[in-house]
Amino acid sequence: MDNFFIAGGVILLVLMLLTLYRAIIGPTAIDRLMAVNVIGTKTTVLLIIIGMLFNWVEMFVDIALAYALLNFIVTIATSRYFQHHKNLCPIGFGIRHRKEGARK
Amino acid sequence: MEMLLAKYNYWIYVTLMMIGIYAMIAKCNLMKKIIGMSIFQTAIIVFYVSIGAKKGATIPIIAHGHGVAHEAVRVADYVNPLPHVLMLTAIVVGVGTLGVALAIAMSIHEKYGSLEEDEILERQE
Amino acid sequence: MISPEQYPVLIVVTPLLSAFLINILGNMDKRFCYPATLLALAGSLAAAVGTLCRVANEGVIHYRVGGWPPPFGIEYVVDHLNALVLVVVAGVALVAAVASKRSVEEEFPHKITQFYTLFVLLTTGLLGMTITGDAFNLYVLMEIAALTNYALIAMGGNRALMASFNYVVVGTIGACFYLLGVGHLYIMTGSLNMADIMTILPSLYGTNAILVAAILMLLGAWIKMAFFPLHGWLPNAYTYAPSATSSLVAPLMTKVSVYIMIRVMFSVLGATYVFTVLPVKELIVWLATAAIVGGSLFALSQKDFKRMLTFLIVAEVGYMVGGAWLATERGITGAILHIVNDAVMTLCLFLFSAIVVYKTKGHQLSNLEGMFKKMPLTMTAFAVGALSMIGVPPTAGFFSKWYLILGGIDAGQWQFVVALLFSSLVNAVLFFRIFEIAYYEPHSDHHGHSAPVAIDEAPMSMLLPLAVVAVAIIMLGLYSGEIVTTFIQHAVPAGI
Amino acid sequence: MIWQFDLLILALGVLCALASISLKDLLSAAIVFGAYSFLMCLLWTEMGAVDVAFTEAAVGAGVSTVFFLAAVYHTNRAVKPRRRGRLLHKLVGLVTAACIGLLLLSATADFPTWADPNSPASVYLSPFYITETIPQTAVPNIVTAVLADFRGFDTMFETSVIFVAGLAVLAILGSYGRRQRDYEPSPTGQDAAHQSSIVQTACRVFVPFMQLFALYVVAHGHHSPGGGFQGGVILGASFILVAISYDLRVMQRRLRERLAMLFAGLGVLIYAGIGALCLVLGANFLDYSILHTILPATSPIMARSHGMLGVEIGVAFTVMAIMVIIYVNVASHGKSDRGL
Repeated sequence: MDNFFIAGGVILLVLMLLTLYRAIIGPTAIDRLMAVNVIGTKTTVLLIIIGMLFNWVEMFVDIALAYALLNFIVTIATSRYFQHHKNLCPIGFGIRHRKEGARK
Repeated sequence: MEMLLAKYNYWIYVTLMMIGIYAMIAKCNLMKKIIGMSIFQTAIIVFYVSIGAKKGATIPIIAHGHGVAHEAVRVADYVNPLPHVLMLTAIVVGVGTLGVALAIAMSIHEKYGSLEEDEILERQE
Repeated sequence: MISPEQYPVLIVVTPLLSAFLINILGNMDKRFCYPATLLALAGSLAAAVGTLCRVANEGVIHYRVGGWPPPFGIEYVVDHLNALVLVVVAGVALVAAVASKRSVEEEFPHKITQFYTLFVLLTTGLLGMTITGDAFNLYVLMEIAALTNYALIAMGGNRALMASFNYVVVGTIGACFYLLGVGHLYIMTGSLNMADIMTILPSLYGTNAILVAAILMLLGAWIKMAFFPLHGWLPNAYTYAPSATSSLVAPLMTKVSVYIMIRVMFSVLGATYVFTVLPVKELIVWLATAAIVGGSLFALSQKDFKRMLTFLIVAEVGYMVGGAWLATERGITGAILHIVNDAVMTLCLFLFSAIVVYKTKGHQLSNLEGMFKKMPLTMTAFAVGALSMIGVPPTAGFFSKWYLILGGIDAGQWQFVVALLFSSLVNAVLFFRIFEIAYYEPHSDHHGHSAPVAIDEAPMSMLLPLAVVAVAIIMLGLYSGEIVTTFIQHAVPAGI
Repeated sequence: MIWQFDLLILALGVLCALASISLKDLLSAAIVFGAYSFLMCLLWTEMGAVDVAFTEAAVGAGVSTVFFLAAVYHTNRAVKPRRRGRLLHKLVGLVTAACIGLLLLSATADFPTWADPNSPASVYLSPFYITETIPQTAVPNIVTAVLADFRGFDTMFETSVIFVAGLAVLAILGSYGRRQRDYEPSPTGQDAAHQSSIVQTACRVFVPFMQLFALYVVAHGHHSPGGGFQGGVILGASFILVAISYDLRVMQRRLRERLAMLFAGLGVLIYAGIGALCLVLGANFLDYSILHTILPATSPIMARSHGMLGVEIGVAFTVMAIMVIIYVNVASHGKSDRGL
């Protein structure tokens, strides 16, 4: 049974890597936000899986619950940010700097 | 594989620490310096928590309750709790420093209209 | 009532508890803050003096916080070294607090409550750093002192903000290096108690990890005390800090960091390790020499009075670090005596600069013109501090410098001796230039006859502390023999 | 410890750290830094440090990223591309980082292997804590026992650090103590009435559960991961959630800044006061066992357990209040009128 959970966890982590690609490269901040939110959800699941591997899941539920409760605060905060500053994707804001002249 | 794993954690903490130090020294933007500072602090936490890890041990909460028979506690069953305690303190200190650093950075921005170190120094003259 | 057994913890707990009370009271009425602060610091000083007397009579005192035995719980250790430093810290803080009233009301009338709460907490942090016998507890208190310090400096506004931000970054690096060093010791020995680590360490002297731990802890302390190549953050931070802040921070922060370095050298790593296993003794004395010369030269080139004093601090740090690393009995005695003397001397100079700022709204050298006529008493007190910085005999500064020079001769480190003499010479030039500006130059009158200047002394709450400090400098000088034989002699590790 | 997870999480963490310091957009950097903190939380859980992980979960997800966002909101979002003259800085940074890195790596050769049960750290002090916790304090969570009792003195100062941080933010940014400024309506008309009603309704339903959970975390810290600090952060985060989903003023009607500061001072006073009470009763500072003389029907061991609960409550008070104070000041740039 442990091997099953380990395999599941490893798969989730590899998927997290793919999500991280979007979080790092993602052209707009919304892409990054979505990606990080997905990472947060995966974290919640992984916490429970780790709990299963320690054979004592009730001690890990609290942490997972805290994530479930708090994870979206950042999302709402970022949405508030965009409500005030309506520029989702200013040009030239990637990890690479293209088109600097196009900025205001 | 075991050889690679034996010190893997320590190598990674050194890497994180180097990233943090580099950001604190080389980055011009004050926010980036603050992010570097946070990474630096987490690197230390990684180091300490790695000290506390113990093979084949479970989390440092002693099994108890109605279903569990009371027997002598075996030391090998529980990871070392002391580094965890120390690092709880370090996380708290980290949040405190973060708040103060952000507050100072915001005052600087209000005063000089910029977060770039060289621009601020230019405007101070 | 509370027995003398409990004095060690009262030194720290009195200001800690009062800080929160001050904050709550201050929110009701600001006028409570100042007397409550004085009361708290006086209580702490009383406990410190009580502890000092006990140490003089009974020797080293151990105190178990929470009642747990040492390697498991946190232990307070008061020996001959830190009993002395504790009294100095509490005393300097009290005097600085007395003098702060006017400048605080002038510079930030809206933030009196926050200022005094942070002030008392900073003192708590410094006292706690001094008294603790636990390596990790020291880190936590270091962070309390550092965070309050950042805030107190940033309250100066304008240029103080950037100085404070740099201090945050550098200070965090310093504290984290110290924490990492403790981590290295912990992973190798499994203990956090200083005395305990020292007993375990000899079997591990050869390992790289202990070497790295030593380097990291010393680096952390050096960053915090602004030792020469790492001093970049200090001049701006102390120059632009509000004057009430700088008269607390400048005398104490660097001195307590020097104390920590000495504590790490002799009570954690052990004198044998530091002086015989580590191959860096000579190098550090050279660095200290560079600090003294560099600090003096920079001080000479300043037009800003307060900034000049900050570079003098850099030079003085060089004195103490060099003295401690001379590895001779008289050198270490000189270094420890200089911690005490320098705290009081620096306090004198910064109290004077607070008066200058209060009276003339600036801290350029030109602000000092005609001071002797306007404030004869203030200038006399300042002159005592200045003479002590130069090292003129009856004052305290002479005696510690004397021990340092003798230590340098004992160790055969002639460059250090020359640097000390050079720095005294530079200090003489600096301070006599100030006397000249303050005495001879007429008050902006170019027609050869100066108008009669009315005596315009500093307010009593600033003048009185300054006078007390000036008297203290002379008393410390007169009684330095007693201080050395009663306390410092026992603090120097045996077998050097 | 589960090495497969360890390896992957650490690798991901390094990626996140690199990305968050190299992104040119500070908002994105802050978001990616949030992901970094998720990964760190996982890492610590996987190594068995559940309390540390819980703290990181509460802090990383609840407050620190929000602080970053609020600070970015009031300053610049863009990192200016460097025109000239940063090469020296980069070089110095690289050289310093490399020196420190090599120094630290050279020390790792002497370390015991990772997770070695016979390392000095595992055999010297920790067995005492593990075996003596139940007999001496009757608290199953060893971390709580060490935190609040064996090394309770550290924790008192840790709480003071938080208090200092809040006070420092107030002193640097705050208008606190001055007359509260008049409420300036937002130029874009974005205030409480213009918020999405979905978000508002969801939060209104949500916040009581969150606070209940926070209280549970504080109270149940003796038996499961959690305690005053984690619970306090979650409580603080619930107020921050109100402030974000409605408006700063709506939140301040529930918890005024003045009241929050009072709570913060009170929390540390509870902690230090319990310590001082032990002193007055004749034991050493923070020696809770003496409390059995005033608590009815307790033995010295249970008195320790109750004493710890008392200090945890104090910690929760302070942390909750200070998190709110830092958020209010950072999000409104010290004006306490409207937030993010």
